[in-house]
Amino acid sequence: MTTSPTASTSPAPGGTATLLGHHVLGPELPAVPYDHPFRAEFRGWLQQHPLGPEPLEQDARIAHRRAWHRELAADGWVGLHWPVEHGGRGADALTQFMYYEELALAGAPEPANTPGLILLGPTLMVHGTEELKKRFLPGILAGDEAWCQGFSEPDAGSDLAAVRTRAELVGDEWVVNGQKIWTTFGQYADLVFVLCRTTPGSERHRGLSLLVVPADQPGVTIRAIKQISGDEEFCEVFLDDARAPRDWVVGEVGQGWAAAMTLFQFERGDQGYTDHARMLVRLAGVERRLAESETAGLVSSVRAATARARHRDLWVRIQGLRLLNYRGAVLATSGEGLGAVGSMTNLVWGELEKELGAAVAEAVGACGLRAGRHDTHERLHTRAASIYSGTSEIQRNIIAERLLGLPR
Amino acid sequence: MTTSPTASTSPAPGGTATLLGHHVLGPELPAVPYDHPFRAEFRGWLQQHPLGPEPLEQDARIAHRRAWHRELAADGWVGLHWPVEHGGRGADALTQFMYYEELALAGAPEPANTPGLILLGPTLMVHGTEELKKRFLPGILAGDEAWCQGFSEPDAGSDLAAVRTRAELVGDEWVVNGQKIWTTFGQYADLVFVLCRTTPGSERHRGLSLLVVPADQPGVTIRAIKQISGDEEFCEVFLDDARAPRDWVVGEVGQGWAAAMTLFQFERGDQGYTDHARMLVRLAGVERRLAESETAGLVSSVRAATARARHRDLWVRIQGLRLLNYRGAVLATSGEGLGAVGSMTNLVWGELEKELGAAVAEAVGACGLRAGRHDTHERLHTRAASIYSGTSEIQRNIIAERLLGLPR
Amino acid sequence: MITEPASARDHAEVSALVREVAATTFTSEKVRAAAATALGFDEVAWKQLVDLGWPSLALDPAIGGAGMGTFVQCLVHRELGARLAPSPYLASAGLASGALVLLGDDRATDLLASLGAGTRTAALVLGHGRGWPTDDGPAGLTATETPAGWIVDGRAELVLDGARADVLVVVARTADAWGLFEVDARIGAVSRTPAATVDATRALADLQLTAAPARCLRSRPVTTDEVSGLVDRMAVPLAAEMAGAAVACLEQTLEYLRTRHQFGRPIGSFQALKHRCADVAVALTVAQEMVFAAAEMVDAGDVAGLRIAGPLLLARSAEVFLHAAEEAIQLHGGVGFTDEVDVGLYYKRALVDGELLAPVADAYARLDLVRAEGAA
Amino acid sequence: MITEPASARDHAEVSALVREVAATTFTSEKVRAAAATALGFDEVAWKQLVDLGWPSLALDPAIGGAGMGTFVQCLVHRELGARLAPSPYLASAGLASGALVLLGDDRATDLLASLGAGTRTAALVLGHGRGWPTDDGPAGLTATETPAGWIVDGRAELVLDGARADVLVVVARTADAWGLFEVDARIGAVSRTPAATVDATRALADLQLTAAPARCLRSRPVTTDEVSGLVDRMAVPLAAEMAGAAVACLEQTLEYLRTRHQFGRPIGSFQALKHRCADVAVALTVAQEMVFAAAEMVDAGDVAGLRIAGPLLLARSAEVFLHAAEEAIQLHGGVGFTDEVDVGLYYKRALVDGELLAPVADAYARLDLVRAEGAA
Repeated sequence: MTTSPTASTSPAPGGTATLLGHHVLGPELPAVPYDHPFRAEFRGWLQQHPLGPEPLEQDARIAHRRAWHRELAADGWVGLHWPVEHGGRGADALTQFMYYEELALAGAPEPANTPGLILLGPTLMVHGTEELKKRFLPGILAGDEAWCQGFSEPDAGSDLAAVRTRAELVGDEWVVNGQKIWTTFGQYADLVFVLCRTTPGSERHRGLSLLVVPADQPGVTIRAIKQISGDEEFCEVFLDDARAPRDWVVGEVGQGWAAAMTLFQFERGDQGYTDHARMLVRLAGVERRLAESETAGLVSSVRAATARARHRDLWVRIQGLRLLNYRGAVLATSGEGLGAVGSMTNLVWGELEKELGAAVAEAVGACGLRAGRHDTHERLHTRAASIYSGTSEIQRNIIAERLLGLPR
Repeated sequence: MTTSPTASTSPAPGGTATLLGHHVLGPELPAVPYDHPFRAEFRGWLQQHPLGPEPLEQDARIAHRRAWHRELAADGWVGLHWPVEHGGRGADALTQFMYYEELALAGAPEPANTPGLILLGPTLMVHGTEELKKRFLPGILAGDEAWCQGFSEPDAGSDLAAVRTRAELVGDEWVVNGQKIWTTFGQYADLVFVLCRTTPGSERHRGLSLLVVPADQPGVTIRAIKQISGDEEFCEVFLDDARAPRDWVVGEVGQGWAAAMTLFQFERGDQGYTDHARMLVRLAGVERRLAESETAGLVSSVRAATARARHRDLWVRIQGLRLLNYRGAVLATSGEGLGAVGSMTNLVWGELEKELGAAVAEAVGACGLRAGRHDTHERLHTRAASIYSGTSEIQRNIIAERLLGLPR
Repeated sequence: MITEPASARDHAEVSALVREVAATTFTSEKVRAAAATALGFDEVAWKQLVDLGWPSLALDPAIGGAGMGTFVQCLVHRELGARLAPSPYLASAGLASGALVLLGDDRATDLLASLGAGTRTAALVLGHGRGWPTDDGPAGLTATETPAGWIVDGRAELVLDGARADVLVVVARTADAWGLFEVDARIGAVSRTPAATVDATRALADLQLTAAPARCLRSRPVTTDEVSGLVDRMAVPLAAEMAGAAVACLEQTLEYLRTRHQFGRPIGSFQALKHRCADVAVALTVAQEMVFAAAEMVDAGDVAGLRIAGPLLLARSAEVFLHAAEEAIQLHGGVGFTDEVDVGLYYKRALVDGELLAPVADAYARLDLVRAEGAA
Repeated sequence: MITEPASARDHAEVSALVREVAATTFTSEKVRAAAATALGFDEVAWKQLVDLGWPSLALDPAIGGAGMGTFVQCLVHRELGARLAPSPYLASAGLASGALVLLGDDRATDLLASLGAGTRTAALVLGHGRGWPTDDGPAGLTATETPAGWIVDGRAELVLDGARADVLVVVARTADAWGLFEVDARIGAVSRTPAATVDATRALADLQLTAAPARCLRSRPVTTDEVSGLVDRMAVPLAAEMAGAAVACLEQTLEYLRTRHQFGRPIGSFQALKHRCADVAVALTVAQEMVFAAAEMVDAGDVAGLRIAGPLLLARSAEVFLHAAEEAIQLHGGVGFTDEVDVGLYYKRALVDGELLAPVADAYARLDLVRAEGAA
């Protein structure tokens, strides 16, 4: 088998990590300069905490990410945007922006447990009781309790308000019945946050509640869905008389839609900060690998030229995403929401992600067909990007109707 | 002003014409071989009938085309597909296909009066009375009477069945009132064929008739619409108590929709034969001009390389159109209709035409901005291609619903 | 229904029969099961194709063929492609037999007859690698004449059916040109390593030949132009499989769009999705016409036409198939990227088929070259 | 409403004021009328902009400017672009003044002050032609020092406002580098031929200078790198106009889609059209952010950032503008390609703006070059 370098840019653990230079990110942006003290501080820490290449096998990959989460958390490098009272640093969105850029330049994965860290935690801070905050926030930050999301349902698809899972109060417990789908890494979760109907007979956005349901109980069955990449990143969650304590409701009973909307705001407001940087790092790797492939005769010079034009196009579009993310961070810092710009970043990201995944595999020519390689895997894996966090079609609908005011 | 060759490939009249070689068309197709006797015969005639470059100014351009129509007609080279009894040669669709290819290779325009030759004439043969055929067919063939089409209306747009123009029988005459739009070269026409409502109160496809209305009368006002190219290719036709003889109805009174549908079949079945060849000839010209521009320093080598990749893409897509046209001709020869393939050729043609128009102007760099040039004009002119013969959007609807069976 | 190639109209009956057989022989369940076996194909199904005489459809009746030409055989390729059939058919009846017909002389007749009869299967190994050869380009496989006969040395990667074929039909570089050889695939001099790729329905392998005894299948040397002609010729059945797969992909998507409801309507009634399907349909209608026009050229012996049509249809079929598969995943939404529906299998097949003979960029470069020659 | 650049939020009031003035000063009727005059601009409207102090918005208060920076000036460019304003503003206040600020020394102060005050207008003439200069590339304009002072010779084509400006600000090749010069545009040594193009709202001209007396505006020579930096810098106001025009194009299209009915519905309710508008909106939102990020770089003196941002935003703005205009024509249907609506004017403006400084392909080539330097 012809070998070619695998996708990881991380050095082996032990020594000092090599961090990519800021030029990989593109031109400097005024509010997040490359000589910002925060960057220097975090880079210093990252340099001292090298990490090995990410395994290809999923369980090992998740374990790798959780270990990294704990390593970051041990020195207070997780949940920087969380308020100090909840263990964070109260960092603003611009700091968060730099944080993710530096993580990417170090070739490091994001902290594991993003559903808890990015979504449920901040939502709890807005809508949760003091008891729930005390109970759950520390475990999220430390990486001790993993969370997953129970929103989508099989027959609802992109229509979130068509929730049919129901919960009924029986004594001191909610008894939950229904089925969820597209639950990211459900099989590794300790807790599920479930959007369900608590007012019998209610319709659409009314009568819903956001419950916290422990995953490890007889009433919860989690079945992984095999993807075309071989990964099992998404799960079906079957709730058959699953139990949740009466008080484990995020927000008021019956006001679950409001809590869910808060949560979605966080989804669009945070993950966006990291993706362009990770993409730029990956693209730099692709460009390097293509040159190697051309030298090694794995791709013809014509094919390499075609690929280069495509890489340039990708770079340009990622710069656009970077500016959208940057403006999002600036807006967030001044306390404003993203509005429909969230749908824009989501759309741009999803389409780019697929093309970048394809570019990764194509940079090694026919070798990108061979199973068991990071590049081969990445191409298949990224096919889901324009679907799972709201399809590109839904994002275009939202942009057209909410932002552009076109009639439904 | 920097000069660069203008778009015409035609020699000055007088000597012998230079015809482009068949290789410009792409690979040979079995039923229309390059050594077919018909091609040789027509090429022989074309070689002896050189024609000067087409003028840019519209009136002169139309005069040029009418003269060419008459020159062709004088030797029986117009309306080959018409039956012998009506002055044609009874040629099949494959001969027609070769006819248009050879015309294109000679750099010659199509015969003028296509609305009569391609649309109304053949429709008359199907639906017309003997009297109408005798009255109108000879003038169409000879190019003595020019026709135009009165179908679309201002508020109907792509929805043809929403016709509101009405005609009422008063004595021995139809009195027609209403307004038509997008009438190609209406200002040069002697006769208009008008789809109008002859059954008062009828709706949609019912109660329509196809009338022949003389253009030169007080009740007919034809106003040209200025296009972004400066051309006035389309007109509004105002019918205010316009008169038409009682018998000038194509098909039965009240059966105008059937006649119109027959006419549309001819539109898709014939014009398609010519367009790929003309495009391939234009593209060959673009490729040559780009090389000259690069040598002259009008475009950078990088820009030329980008343009070449685009030209290749266009060539590939025109080959696709050629095959669709070819198959259409084969089907027609065996007496079958095109069905939804007509919408495909129309869609492919319209999109290609725009891009080819842009490529023509861009091949001379910034010179393609200057007014009064064929290339500049062509870019602006072709913007209408994906709109005026049924928008690309309508074609996609038709393909999706009729061919692919997707629900309305 | 999606447009059939108009060119195939005269063969509507054959086409319908082939479709029916393929649809029952290669159901999704059977295809997945067969692809998971060691050799990656369904022996019973293969016997059935042999019994139907499909491997010899295009061959001369003099050697037991049906004499129906490449055009009809491409109807079979199209339907096998549509079902992602894990079968020796493309490698043996399409590529290897095609090579023997095109380049072999009477020494090749026996082998050709046995491939047609299905008593043996073959893989075609192109010594110049993927794409079109050049006079001075590298060659992975070289043939040397020794007192004991010809031997072939070298390495070839990702060869279709390389590990499961009985015979290798090898195009190898000789001292002054190229030669066409038969190598027994089961001997020790041939090391065969199955290459696991994203697409289990195509059985690829890496081959290493070390002084492998070879039988020369044509007395005259093969010129570089002739090897190029072989690549053009090989593009036709491969493209037929890609076109068929692309159509199947769209059909499955249309079926999903017609039946899946969301927001109270079948999602196929949403105009944006309709328009995207229309664009795919147009592209694959054209690609199908290109394939069958080229099949007509093969049957007419029109080598000049194929020089252009070969790279053209290879590139377009690969692009159209990949696009159809990508759109199929996207338009299926959530289930589209799971293994529970088949569209992902088509996507992976598109990736492999797109590399098998030549990648799209190389095919277009070849087209540019040939067109420039024609214009000169 | 279409997203404003988030970066412009702090200047919402200025932005609103500018928009209001532009909308009343440059209505469709006025624009068409002014473009049809001999010099192709509306003198009264220009006086009004001068009275508002817009030509000196970005200039130093020491020479009578408002000191508000290029960022704020780009808000003006954006709105003038949105209205297709036939105005000396881009050439004089954007390009020529920008060149004087960037490359001139105190010799340039008087001229700069008069351009800011609107007592004179200028055109910028780049002696290397379009695109970015190279050390060994051709130069259409050369400057020679004679005992009587500098003279400039040569030819420049399609110069914005070349025929109507009072002064030419010329970058010309000298014996060893480049120089920045002022040439009186009205003298006999300067032959000016208005160049009719597809877009009458931009006044272009071909210039021939024959031993034209010139005043040197900077004592030190100008390096090729500095001329490149000038091109980067010029890209910002031009791109601001393109971005503004693209937004206006989309807004007119949205208005049409909301009000025009067909098949019993507003055509804007058809999903395929919605999705296409969404794609345009995303692209131009990004382009706008690029423009204003670059304007921030100009104000911060970030030359390194502009080396990348300049070609990037020039290419993207041109692509986005052209795409928005093409879609506007298409989505307007029949009226879209007539002169009765304005979208055709935007299309023609897009063609001209896309060539003015550098064509897209050349801008991307420059970007590749600069990125490769950065990675090395």
